[in-house]
Amino acid sequence: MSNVDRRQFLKLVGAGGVGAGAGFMLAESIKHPVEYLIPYPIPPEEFSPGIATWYNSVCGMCPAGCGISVRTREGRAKKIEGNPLHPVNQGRLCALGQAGLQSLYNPDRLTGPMLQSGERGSEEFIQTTWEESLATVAHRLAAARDGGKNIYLLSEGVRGHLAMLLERFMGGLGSEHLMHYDFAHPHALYAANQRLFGEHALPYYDIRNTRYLLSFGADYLSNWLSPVHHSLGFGHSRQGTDLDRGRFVQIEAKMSLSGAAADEWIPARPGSEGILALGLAHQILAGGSYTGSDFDDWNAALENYSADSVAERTGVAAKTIVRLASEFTKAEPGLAIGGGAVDNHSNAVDTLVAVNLLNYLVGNIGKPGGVVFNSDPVVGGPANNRQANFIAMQQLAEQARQGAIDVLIVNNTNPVFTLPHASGFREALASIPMIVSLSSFMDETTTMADVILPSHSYLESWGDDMPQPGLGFPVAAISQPVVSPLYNTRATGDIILDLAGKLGMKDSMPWDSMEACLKDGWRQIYERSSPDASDFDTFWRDVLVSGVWGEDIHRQDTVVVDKSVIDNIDVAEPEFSGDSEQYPFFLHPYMSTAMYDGRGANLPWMQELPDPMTSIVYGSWVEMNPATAKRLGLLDGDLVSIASEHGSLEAPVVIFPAIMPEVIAMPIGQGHNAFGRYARDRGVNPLQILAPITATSSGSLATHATRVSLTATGRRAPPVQTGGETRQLGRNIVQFTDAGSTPGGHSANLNSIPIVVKTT
Amino acid sequence: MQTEVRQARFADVNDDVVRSLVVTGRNYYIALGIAGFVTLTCFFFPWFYQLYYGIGAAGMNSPTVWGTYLASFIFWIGLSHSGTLLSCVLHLTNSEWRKAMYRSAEAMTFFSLFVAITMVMVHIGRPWFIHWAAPYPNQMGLWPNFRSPLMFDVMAIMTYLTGSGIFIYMGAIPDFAAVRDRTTGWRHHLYVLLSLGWRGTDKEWHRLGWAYTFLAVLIIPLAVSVHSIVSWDFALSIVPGLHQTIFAPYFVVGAIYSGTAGIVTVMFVLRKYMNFEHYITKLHFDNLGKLLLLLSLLWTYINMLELFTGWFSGTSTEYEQLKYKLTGFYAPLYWEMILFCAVAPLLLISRKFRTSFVPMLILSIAINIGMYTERFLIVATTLSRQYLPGSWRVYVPSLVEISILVGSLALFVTLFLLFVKIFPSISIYEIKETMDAPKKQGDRHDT
Amino acid sequence: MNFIDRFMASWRKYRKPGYYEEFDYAWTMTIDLDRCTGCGACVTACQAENNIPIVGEKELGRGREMQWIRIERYWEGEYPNAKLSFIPMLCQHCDAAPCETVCPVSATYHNQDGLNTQIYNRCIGTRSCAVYCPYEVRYFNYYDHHWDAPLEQQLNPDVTVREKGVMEKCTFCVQRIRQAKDHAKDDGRRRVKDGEVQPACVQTCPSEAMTFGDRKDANSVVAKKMNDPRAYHVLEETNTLPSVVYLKKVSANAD
Amino acid sequence: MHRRNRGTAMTRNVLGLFRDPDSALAAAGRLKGAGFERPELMSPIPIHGVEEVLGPKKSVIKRFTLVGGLLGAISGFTLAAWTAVLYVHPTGGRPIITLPPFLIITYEMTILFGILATVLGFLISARFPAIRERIYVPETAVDRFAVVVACSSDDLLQRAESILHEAGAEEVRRITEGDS
Amino acid sequence: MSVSIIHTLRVLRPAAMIALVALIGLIVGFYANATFFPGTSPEQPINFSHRIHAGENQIPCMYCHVQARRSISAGVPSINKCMGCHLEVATESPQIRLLASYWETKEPIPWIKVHDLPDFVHFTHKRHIQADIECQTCHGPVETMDVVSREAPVKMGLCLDCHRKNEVEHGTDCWTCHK
Repeated sequence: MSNVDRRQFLKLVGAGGVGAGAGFMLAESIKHPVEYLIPYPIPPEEFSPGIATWYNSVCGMCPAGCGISVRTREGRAKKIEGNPLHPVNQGRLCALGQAGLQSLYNPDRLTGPMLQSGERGSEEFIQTTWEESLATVAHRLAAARDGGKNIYLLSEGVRGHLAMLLERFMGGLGSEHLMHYDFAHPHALYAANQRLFGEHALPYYDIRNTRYLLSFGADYLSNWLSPVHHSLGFGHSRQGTDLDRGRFVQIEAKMSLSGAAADEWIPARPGSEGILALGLAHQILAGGSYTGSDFDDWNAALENYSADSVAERTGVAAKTIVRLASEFTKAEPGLAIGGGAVDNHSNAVDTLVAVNLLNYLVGNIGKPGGVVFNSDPVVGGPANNRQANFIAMQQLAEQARQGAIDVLIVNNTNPVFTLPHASGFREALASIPMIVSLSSFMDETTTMADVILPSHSYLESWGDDMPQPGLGFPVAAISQPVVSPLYNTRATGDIILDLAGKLGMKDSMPWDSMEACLKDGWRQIYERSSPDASDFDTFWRDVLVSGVWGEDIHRQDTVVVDKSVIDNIDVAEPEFSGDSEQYPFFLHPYMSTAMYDGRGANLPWMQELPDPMTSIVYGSWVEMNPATAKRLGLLDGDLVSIASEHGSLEAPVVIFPAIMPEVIAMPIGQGHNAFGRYARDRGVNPLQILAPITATSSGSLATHATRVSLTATGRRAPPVQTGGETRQLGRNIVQFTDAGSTPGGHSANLNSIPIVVKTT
Repeated sequence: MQTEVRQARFADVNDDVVRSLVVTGRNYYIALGIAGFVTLTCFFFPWFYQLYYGIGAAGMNSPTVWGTYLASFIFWIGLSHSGTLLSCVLHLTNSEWRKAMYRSAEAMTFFSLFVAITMVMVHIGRPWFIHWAAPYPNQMGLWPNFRSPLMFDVMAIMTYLTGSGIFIYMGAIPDFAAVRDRTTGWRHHLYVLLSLGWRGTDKEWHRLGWAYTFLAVLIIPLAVSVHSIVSWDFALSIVPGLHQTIFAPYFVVGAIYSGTAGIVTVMFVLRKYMNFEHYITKLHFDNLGKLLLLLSLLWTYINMLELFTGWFSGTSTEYEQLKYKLTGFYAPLYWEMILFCAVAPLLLISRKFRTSFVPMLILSIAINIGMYTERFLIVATTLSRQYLPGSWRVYVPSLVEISILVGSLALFVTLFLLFVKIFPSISIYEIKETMDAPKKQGDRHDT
Repeated sequence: MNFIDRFMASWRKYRKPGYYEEFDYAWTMTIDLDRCTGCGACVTACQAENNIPIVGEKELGRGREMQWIRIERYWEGEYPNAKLSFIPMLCQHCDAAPCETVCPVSATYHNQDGLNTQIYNRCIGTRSCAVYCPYEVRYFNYYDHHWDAPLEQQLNPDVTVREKGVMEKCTFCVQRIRQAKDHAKDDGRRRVKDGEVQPACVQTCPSEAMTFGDRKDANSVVAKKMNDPRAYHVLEETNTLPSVVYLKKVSANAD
Repeated sequence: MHRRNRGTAMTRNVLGLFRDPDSALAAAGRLKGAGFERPELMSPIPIHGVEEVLGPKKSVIKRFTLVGGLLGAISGFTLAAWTAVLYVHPTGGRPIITLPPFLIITYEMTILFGILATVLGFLISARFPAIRERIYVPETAVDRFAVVVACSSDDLLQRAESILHEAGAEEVRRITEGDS
Repeated sequence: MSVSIIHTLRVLRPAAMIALVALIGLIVGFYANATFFPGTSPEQPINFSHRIHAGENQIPCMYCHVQARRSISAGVPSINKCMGCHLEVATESPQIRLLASYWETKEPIPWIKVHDLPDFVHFTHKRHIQADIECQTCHGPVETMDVVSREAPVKMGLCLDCHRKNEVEHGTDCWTCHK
């Protein structure tokens, strides 16, 4: 080292420098990024960092009205769980309800009021302020009201005080045209109940306590009425009691989720379910278990529904009919429900009457495990009177075309997506001078709006709800904001109140916020019920904590069916569009758990939730019977075009073992051409090609009344599937047993697990 | 056979070897350039892309989480298997024909081991934490899990790398000394260091002989254990098609098989392009051919065993596995493998075939293609058909994977090309041993 | 001598097989297939609770799903007698887990609660555990996932976001177990009460098909359910001693 | 080595170059017979039969190998078992100290240490690497065979030279250790 | 002709030295970055001095970091906590003026995290406070610092040693601290 000359020295220095630089950069590259600690200037009480806060509220993802409790950390919603105190879902929640978080934190939410700048449908909007937009709308409304022009309000099916607000608002505008529109609203069921029981309301179907459920097409576990509550009932009836296991029978053309869960799945010719029901009724009468005074009338009315004739009209074997009837009669108690496909044929009302008749004949009306009628909701009045059926929507479209509508206010409902093209609804909207949309997302209907007043997500806004169908006793739930608003949006109620204020309706709507309105309204509940709370404020605080209120009142009434109904009880042959030669297949569009009526499509979790029956994620498909596929020479993943008289679509084939050969099924919900990055331009929407056929005497759209033709395109587009082989190949992965559960007996399968009870 | 070699004189051997080191033609540089370039573009570039993007750059999916990377790993480990192993066996049975070829065979071992280790780096998800798989004291107080077959691998391969590296070096010390005296500049300094001051005294020869023999004795069981352990990475799982007792011998035989084929290829190249015609002769190809034939028969036998047990077990898992292998998505590859590794080698029965160079070259390459396919199938067919049919899924390698496979070949070639310019690629003194030592009386070579 | 004794003692201790008998909890899940409706609520609940990334259509098409609990579906018979049965498949937390032995860096092992752990920050991504797992319930992060803003505001702070190159799987919602223990400690209890802790999937299951608890407590719900004659293990033949117990589906065949 | 032990100021050596191993070996034998201390042979290839002429050599290498192997076995098992106990990670319901896998580790370590020890033994017993200069003639790396014998006095030098000449050395040199 | 390796070693010495120096440089550079650069003792928006508060005025840690006792995170005091005192105390010092300005605008103060654990670590202050662990054990002698810097090496080794020493129940189970 002694003799280091100059060049050598420089080299050394250079080497050292380079080394040091490299080391420095290395350390730099693996360095942890700077993080900040940002405290609230003034923390809200009950807030403390690192500790979760739970808020009880009401789920807004579907009309079932489950209670939720939302976990928040550092002021952000982290997880939605069922509210254990809420009688509808008792702490449980479905996938869609879980995904509510993603409708709150959705990247495609509308962030502020906007004005249409391009022409209709071109999604060209300019941001504006609330003052300006509200002023515009209010001015327009005032003009219309004073000019005696028509103002329409088309809202999603809202209940409770929001419904009341809408009523008063439209009342204040002197308009009769308040319509609630839900695609999934069971109009026919209401009509049927009206006809048979004189009740234009949904009864409570007590699946929990039934021992034998006869479901005519109702997918009660997936999306019919109140799926979570039904699932609870299902589980309990199956294994929850010491009684022998409840038995479930599903009658439908395409196996639904409920069909898979059922013990027995019986395919019946589409639209013939009612006839089957009457056949069963005939058998029940023949069985002689029914001892009502009107026995003879019934006998007379049903004489030509012998098992054989019914068998030949429905395609269900006669002995099966006899067996079902006897099982149903013997069951203690049995319950028959109808919905889904059955609710959507031209003869839906007849069918559902027939189905309800079964309940009537086995005498389970008003009994546990049967059909229990609800008392009127405590607040807001029965909103379902306002539910607009397909005919009403068509009238709206017609009015619009004639220029009879001056202003249309749309509240968070999407008829443009859920109505068939044949209804001409979208085009009709074009001729409405002024469309105002209250929505959180840029859905198809909102793209048609002139003014967008973006509404809060349900997790940001105040509200209340009386679940429909009720549970046989009055229930009311409060929904409260769980996070502070993300964007410059407002709660629907507040927007209405603001407009009301600007239009001088203070006398009918004195409140300056939804919260105030709720407090006022709940005062009634406080007074009518006798809660242990000393004063209203404590009561209110308790309600906010528990999120739900209920009282133990049950209706005790017996139903007597009117003679006229008995005499002309019958099920008309279902009506279908398209002749059977040109359009050989029945189109069976069905709602899936994840997408519901399409509102799930913009939630990534729902897009990635594999469809339980096919394990398909993202996109649409056509399910068909293996035999059909074989006959048409189609394979899984072949792209076919489905054509009806009213349009055509393209979707890949999925071979599905449990569907009738003459039926093809398509899921509803995909095929949006707006509605955010996750939903847009993905899959197809079978509703578009439906024929505008309505169910007689309910006026609802008969979604299952369209015949279609299939033609192979020769292209392939296999859908993305998470599942592989669908057969067990004798590997006993899912194991079966005939024996029911007998508590006390010891399992032979598990001796390999050591169970050591620790005494500490 | 030996006659042509006997004509050469001791001095010529030194001349030839030194020439092979110092005299470098344009072709060499071209070859090196190409190999290096391919290594960069097809190996390092895709690898860095994968490091940045994640293993997702490869085609693996949820049940088939292992892919071509692991297949390549086994392949290279396998290739490494006849070099040193064969050389050890032949050394102990001191068979003369080994001597001309064992140096490059061992080099093959060393480099393919090296490439195999890089394949591990490519394979794992977070290579920047690979050191956690090495036993060293750390502040976390955490040590690797020695119950894991992968840790057997780490230990075995490290031992094997050390062992074969030392073995090839020990054998080369006298040659370093020989070239040391004939070279200048950095080469000279390098060889001075490498030869440790070898003088060729009787004592040194004696010690070297002992040490060399001991190493050979130690390395044979090591080599066998290494590939058994690699096979246990699979066999110790309970995946149908992998969970098999036959796997260890299967892998060892397969390894030696592919390795021997590899040697044939390398021999051909050396002979042709390094002008070692005198030293690498028909004799070597003949013997290697016989060996190949034997191994191919063994290999076929074990394959049939595998099929038989699969079929005989009668369990759904094993049976589906077998059906999939023979008729499923990868079936063409399977039959290609059978053709290359079981059928084609039967040609070796004819001595004429064994002793003709180009056919042997083609066959050896075919065999190695087949053996790679085998390794790929071991991973792909089994993992994509496991216990739960609901999670069956097919795996197709991605572009990145294929390019890295090609790149790893190029990497190997590059390393080998560098080797032949630094290491005497045939053993000078052992070649001399195969010649007649000069006699006391009689014809003297005139200098 | 003393040293010898101590050595022998520890030798015996560490040579004792079946370590799980000494754990203070043995968390167990029972899934009643007769109740399961395949609705998928558990899948989404898990995704919400455990920061499971949104994979996207392209990557799902390449078979890189991440959901820790998936619902497998198996058909029996042909039309018109076709029947479909669902079986939720999640990490079985086996007591003799093949995945544990193979991990070279002990990133997955069996902890005192009888849980099959997965320590993300220790994982080096050899993916061997996924190969060794017969239930296919280990999922690999093939790349860094990201959430479109503001979706990331939903991420659960009690669960880390996994980086590319690490394996992940169901943890029986260990963060909830941790919390329950914490509460127990605050209340001065030695042990967690039965039913005090529920993983997201169990909590949300609409048909109450799943139950969760400690099978060492003989009075717990799971212990009772395990004594049900319908109880069985999936892939019993592999002898992995799972902690997830399935209850056989009752096939009430039409007479 | 004994030559150095003698510790005389300057040892001188005589070196004879032969064309063939046999005569070189014979020459060495004669020198030994003439009472010279053990001559040293240098050759391009190992010469067979050196032991017969110059007396047997015993090698210490095998002891190194043995000791190394044993050491490896012990340390291998200790490494596996000890680290397993240091931070207990129960896996797969197996004991913490699991014999079958640990024996594999032991096996590998045995071989590794065996190899390293063998190399060590080689280096020590053959006195590598050469720090000092040593007598060396490059021809012996090609095709010549050399016999080197150390002589303490001049007459011994002459005798050695004569013996070598008689033995048919084609060249005889005097070399003083230290230069080359 | 020489066989000794000494000569060659002598030739190679300079190169070796260069390599050596470069290596040393590498290490030095690495630690230089980690030691002399912000991240371990960053510049805070308000240079609040723990020495004055905790040291001279003897304010207990829990007075400001209330959460530590009952939450996983110790939390930083909100401004109104600071203002609680500083409406009276030392209102004229420039730093307090700065604080006040935040207070008037109701702006949150962007403190920079000094003791920042990686995302995959689950550390709860609550447990450690209840176990009477001194804050200084992990945070170093904060009460002597004007600018808080990361003194103790908060790494896994530190946690493990303590957990082993105090025989914490399941103290060495990975899932006790990793999430």
